[in-house]
Amino acid sequence: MRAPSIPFEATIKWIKKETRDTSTYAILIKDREIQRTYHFRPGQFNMIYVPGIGEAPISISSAPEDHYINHTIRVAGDVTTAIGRLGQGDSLYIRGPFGKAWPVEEAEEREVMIVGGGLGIAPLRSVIRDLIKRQRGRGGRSKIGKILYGAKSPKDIIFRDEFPRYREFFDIFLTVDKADPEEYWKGETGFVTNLIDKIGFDPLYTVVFLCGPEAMMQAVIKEVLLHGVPGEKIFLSLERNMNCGMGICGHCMFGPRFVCKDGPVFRFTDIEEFFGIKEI
Amino acid sequence: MKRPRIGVFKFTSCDGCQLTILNMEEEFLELIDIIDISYFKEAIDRPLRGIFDISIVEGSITTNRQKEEIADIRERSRSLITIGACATSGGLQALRNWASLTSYKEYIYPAPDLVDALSTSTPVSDHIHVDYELWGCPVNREALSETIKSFLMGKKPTLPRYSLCMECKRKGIPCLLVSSSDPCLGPITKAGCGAICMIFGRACYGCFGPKDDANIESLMRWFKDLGFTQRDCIQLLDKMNSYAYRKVRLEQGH
Amino acid sequence: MNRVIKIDYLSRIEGESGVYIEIKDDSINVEMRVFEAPRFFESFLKGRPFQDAIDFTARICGICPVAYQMSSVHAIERIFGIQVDKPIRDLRRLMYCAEWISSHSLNVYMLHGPDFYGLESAWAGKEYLPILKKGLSFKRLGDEILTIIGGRAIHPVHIKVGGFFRAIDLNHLKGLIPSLQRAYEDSLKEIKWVSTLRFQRGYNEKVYVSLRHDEYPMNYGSVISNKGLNVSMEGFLGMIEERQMVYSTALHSKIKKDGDLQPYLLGPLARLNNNYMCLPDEIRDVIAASGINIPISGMDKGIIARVIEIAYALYESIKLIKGLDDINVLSKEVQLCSGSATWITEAPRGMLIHHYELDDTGKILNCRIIPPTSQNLAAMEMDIRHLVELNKNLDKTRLKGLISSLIRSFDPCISCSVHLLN
Amino acid sequence: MNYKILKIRKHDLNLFIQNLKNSYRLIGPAIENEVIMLREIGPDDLPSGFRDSQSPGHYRLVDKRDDRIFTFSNGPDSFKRFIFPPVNVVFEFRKTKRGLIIKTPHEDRVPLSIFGVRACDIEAMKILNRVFSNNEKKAFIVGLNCIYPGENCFCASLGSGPEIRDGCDMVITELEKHLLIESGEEGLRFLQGIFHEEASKEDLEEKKSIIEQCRNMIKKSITTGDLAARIYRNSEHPLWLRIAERCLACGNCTQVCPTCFCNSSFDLVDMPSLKRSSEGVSGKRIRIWDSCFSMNFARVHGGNFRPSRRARYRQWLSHKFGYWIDQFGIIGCVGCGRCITWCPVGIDITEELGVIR
Ligand SMILES: Cc1cc2nc3c(=O)[nH]c(=O)nc-3n(C[C@H](O)[C@H](O)[C@H](O)COP(=O)(O)OP(=O)(O)OC[C@H]3O[C@@H](n4cnc5c(N)ncnc54)[C@H](O)[C@@H]3O)c2cc1C
Ligand code: SF4
Ligand code: SF4
Ligand code: SF4
Repeated sequence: MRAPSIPFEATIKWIKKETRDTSTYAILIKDREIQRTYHFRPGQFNMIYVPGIGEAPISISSAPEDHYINHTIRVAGDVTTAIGRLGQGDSLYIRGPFGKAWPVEEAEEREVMIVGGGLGIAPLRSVIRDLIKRQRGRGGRSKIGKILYGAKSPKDIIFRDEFPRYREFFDIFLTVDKADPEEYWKGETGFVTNLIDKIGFDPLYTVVFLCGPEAMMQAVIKEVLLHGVPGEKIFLSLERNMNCGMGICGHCMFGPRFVCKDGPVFRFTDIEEFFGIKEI
Repeated sequence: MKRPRIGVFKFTSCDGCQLTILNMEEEFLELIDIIDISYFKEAIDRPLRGIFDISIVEGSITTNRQKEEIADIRERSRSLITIGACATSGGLQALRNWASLTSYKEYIYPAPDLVDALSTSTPVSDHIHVDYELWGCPVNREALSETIKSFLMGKKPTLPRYSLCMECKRKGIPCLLVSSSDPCLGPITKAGCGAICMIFGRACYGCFGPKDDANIESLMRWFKDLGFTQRDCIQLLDKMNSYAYRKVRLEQGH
Repeated sequence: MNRVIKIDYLSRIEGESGVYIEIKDDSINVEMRVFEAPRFFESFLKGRPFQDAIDFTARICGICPVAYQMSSVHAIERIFGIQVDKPIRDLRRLMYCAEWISSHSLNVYMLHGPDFYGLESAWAGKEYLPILKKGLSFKRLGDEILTIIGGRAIHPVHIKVGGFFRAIDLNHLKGLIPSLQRAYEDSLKEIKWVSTLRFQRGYNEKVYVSLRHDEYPMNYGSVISNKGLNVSMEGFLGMIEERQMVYSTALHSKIKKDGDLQPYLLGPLARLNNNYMCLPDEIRDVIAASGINIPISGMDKGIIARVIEIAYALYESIKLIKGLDDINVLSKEVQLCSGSATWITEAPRGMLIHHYELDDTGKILNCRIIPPTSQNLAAMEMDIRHLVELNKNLDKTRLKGLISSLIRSFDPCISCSVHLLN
Repeated sequence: MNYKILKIRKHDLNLFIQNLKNSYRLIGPAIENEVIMLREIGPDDLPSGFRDSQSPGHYRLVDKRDDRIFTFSNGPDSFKRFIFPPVNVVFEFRKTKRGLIIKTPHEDRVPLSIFGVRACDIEAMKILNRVFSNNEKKAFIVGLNCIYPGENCFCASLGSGPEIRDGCDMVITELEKHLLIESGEEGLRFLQGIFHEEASKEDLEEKKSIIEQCRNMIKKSITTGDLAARIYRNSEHPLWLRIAERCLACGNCTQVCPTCFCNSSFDLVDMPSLKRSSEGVSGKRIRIWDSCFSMNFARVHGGNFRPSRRARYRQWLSHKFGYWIDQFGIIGCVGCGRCITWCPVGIDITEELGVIR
């Protein structure tokens, strides 16, 4: 049996540069036995370990059915920079999967509104692809829902080339905080929150999956609540400092919740009490 | 692969911190295999030349000449690390900042005008950008090794910024402040020395400088309740890191 | 024909200094230019509690902090009339042994040694590597003893007026005996090694000043010289005069004699020459067998004395550690009183003079510190002059090399010298 | 559990301790630097007859020369140090051509016994086992019923003391003339060679009254009813700011607390392994006790979730008395009073909690 505190090896199969500082890594677990028993659900994350440098929690951005596990990683500090130095064929070490997943069942009963901000789209991509696979599996052709995605500028849009492929099942709305003068941008500008007013949806028949910077999530929640989406139908993925991934180091506490094991995906009403509290 | 070029520089100091590099002993022998120590006046007879991947700076800035030199070293350095209380907080000699220098000079030198000394002793970071500050008077050997290794690997060193009490408790030492009312600076001082004073039953005297978010006022209030005077309190803080402790108090509005 | 030889920044010595030499037809002018910035230590101490003297003055020098702690603690104990017990005396002597080992092996193996092999640093040549390793192995032992007794090798934290803060880990110390024993045996071989090095010609008759005691001097004794001086510590302080030089941040001191000022030399050479008879027979035998004549004469032979002192310090450490037994009370009660006192101890580089004046609350009213290097500067200049005289015709580069090497042989500690106290 | 209730003569305690020591690495209370610490002990190391005087931020040990043995109460140390050590090697790693080789350290297999564990600490041990989902029995525990409480104790409010109910292998109660020993099967063998007899009804009565007496001497208390709700409702109470002015965020309270479990992990790399570029890197992954009071504890790349002392103190107290219940179904405090005594500026949580209504 593998202990949850011991990382195991995965090989980088390909790397796709998404933006200036963000790339997607497709990895394959090396050990056959672990490969066979490793199962994750959209929304879960791995602790990625670079020996000698350290660990970082990174969401899985692929769907369970995808051939490789994907991680979409932005170069931020020590660990992510070290990952950035790796190439195809190099090894990464991972522990996982950890955490609670997006409640896909909820999305299947309703129309899903997927709202991502910045890198927050990474864990959402997993659920987007999963939902599409499920819909296809059922032979369904109808739309599953909407994707609202806000990035800083057109250059910062992650998975930009993939969105057209998702259009078959999703209405897709992209917006950027600011369009670059150098780049031709015919889409929206402004924050994602602005989109919510424009798209038209049935609040009582919608479930919201949300991930992005905390301020953005607060704004979006306020907005969709105003539109009448019930709090129980809003799910969001939180970010906190993480060390162990198993709820025994104390770093990721958000009120009484361990973001690593009770989250990162939470039902809004389960954490509402703490959500607005500064420095919780 | 070319070995990274390291430079070791000295300003106003006692040399203890750069000596710590040589004191790494076995690890030092390993180190010289990995890096190229290109400048280290105390150990190599070689002129200052070229660019450094990592510069390690000891000592505080106390003369006009040094101000120019440190600027030059910054220009030549990809990363610049300061080591020790002198370089990170002006050192013991910063005590002159709170007195008039002329009097100090006269006290020691019969002809004070001959001495080129700024009226202050200041940390290197007051003059140039510093990539990493390693605290301590002197720096801890393991911490120095961890810092050098980290820079070689391209990561930030994993060194504590929390209180010395944490290290003291991990080592299982009973608290001196609580059990004997010794005025220990541990609660406001960075961990990193190995709690060596407490092991010997001695109250911390602040070699490692203020920890993150040091609540100096509260501790001083407590000391006063224990019977220490205002003057005692000031003298407790005014040692190797007077500059840093004073700065924190100033920032906190005291 | 005038010639100027200038070394802007001397390498492989502690601190920042250079030399400036002007060779004229009829005279040679030598200036040891110390440009290390002064630090004004004596002034900071005014008005501070006496314990601060121990912690503050240690910061004058990272290479010989124990020396500062020893001179200050003894001076202050003298004011309070404290006589410490044998275990404390022994532990302090042990700390001194450790510091001699560390400081001397730094000079011998990393700073001065490479000169004899024409190397720019101790790790520049393959053939030197084993020598360096040997040196580091000595140094590590010195550092380890200090770490056990004082918490760390540089600026140890354990010494206080009256003794030590708390009992030390005796088992830990005793555990070092086997490695010390091995190192001691090695160090005897090193005496042979050092006697085979090639030294410079020439010799300058000098006044060697050191402490003398019934044991090889460290913390106690009276001040003697090879020229018949024999005075108390206080008496000696009254005999020297410190002068400021235009070209240096270090003060120079000389002995006042018959209205004249006389340079004198402190340190291992002086100590050894003055106290040879205090060495144990087994070391003396090795010295004799290595063909080393005592008194050692020659300008740049400090390294020989240092190697011998490493051996002695290892020998003495073993003896002291073996003699330490269950030591519980490690401190004497302090009774505050006002007064003043001078104390001198033998720092690795020679006699370190401290003088304090306290008020009746234990606050420091005045203090004076005279480090060995500033006492040696005059003698150094004298020897450099002599060296240049003998080698006037060499080309600049070679001459500079000889001068640097000579200076290293004095193992100057510039941080200290800047009146360090400055 | 199949308990036997016996009594032994007081002067035979030495033999009993020696018996334990023959089978275990025996940890127990001993005086070190004028404080009662937990250390490896032998028969003569118990601080018999000593009493401690404790108040917020203050501790002194006095030799009362009391005839009784267990007159002292808890010092700063707890079993936590021995069961969840402060510094721990998670694994050693070495990168080779064939991949990363990870070695987990062998556990210290010398069996451990902790002597003199009080009721509060036994509860704390259960709590920590729940936190770490630890089912392994890590030590043979000899419990000790308190005859005096410490002056900062408030175990009675939390129902965790002063009487030990379960959770240990043996329990000792010091009676006037004897030591009462309650033991399961496993413990009986340590009474071998020691004169012991069945406890009488009177002995049991005496035990009861001694513990009652102790209970009555407890000075401090907290109200636990709806405590969690009170804390949740008061996240913006001015109290937090007031405490923050005093709190040093030094972390002492969390280090001496027998249930605080926050920790951090990091890699230490061996110097020589850097030579062979990152290919051959080797080192250790270390886990150490940390604290929610550390400034960087909740730092992430873009910022810090709890930069203020106010928030960090609130986090600690809210976790201990509120969140803990949500997380583990039980309050995280056992009322041992250590955080009060060992707070260098004497912050008294029983007082502060009283303010939150
Ligand atoms: C559940 C979850 C999912 C995430 N998914 C992704 C993803 O898919 N892609 C992506 O690029 N990033 C993701 N992040 C953020 C990513 O973990 C951080 O950017 C990363 O930890 C930064 O580490 P670093 O060593 O490069 O940065 P540094 O700034 O060098 O180090 C940051 C330090 O902060 C601490 N830390 C711990 N947890 C975090 C954290 N969550 N964020 C930042 N610092 C932390 C550690 O002590 C670490 O050493 C996710 C975070 C969480 C919590
Ligand atoms: S910080 Fe302390 S040890 Fe380092 S150089 Fe300065 S005085 Fe010396
Ligand atoms: S002895 Fe000093 S460092 Fe240790 S816990 Fe007490 S106050 Fe903190
Ligand atoms: S409450 Fe006391 S012990 Fe705890 S962090 Fe604050 S000052 Fe330190």
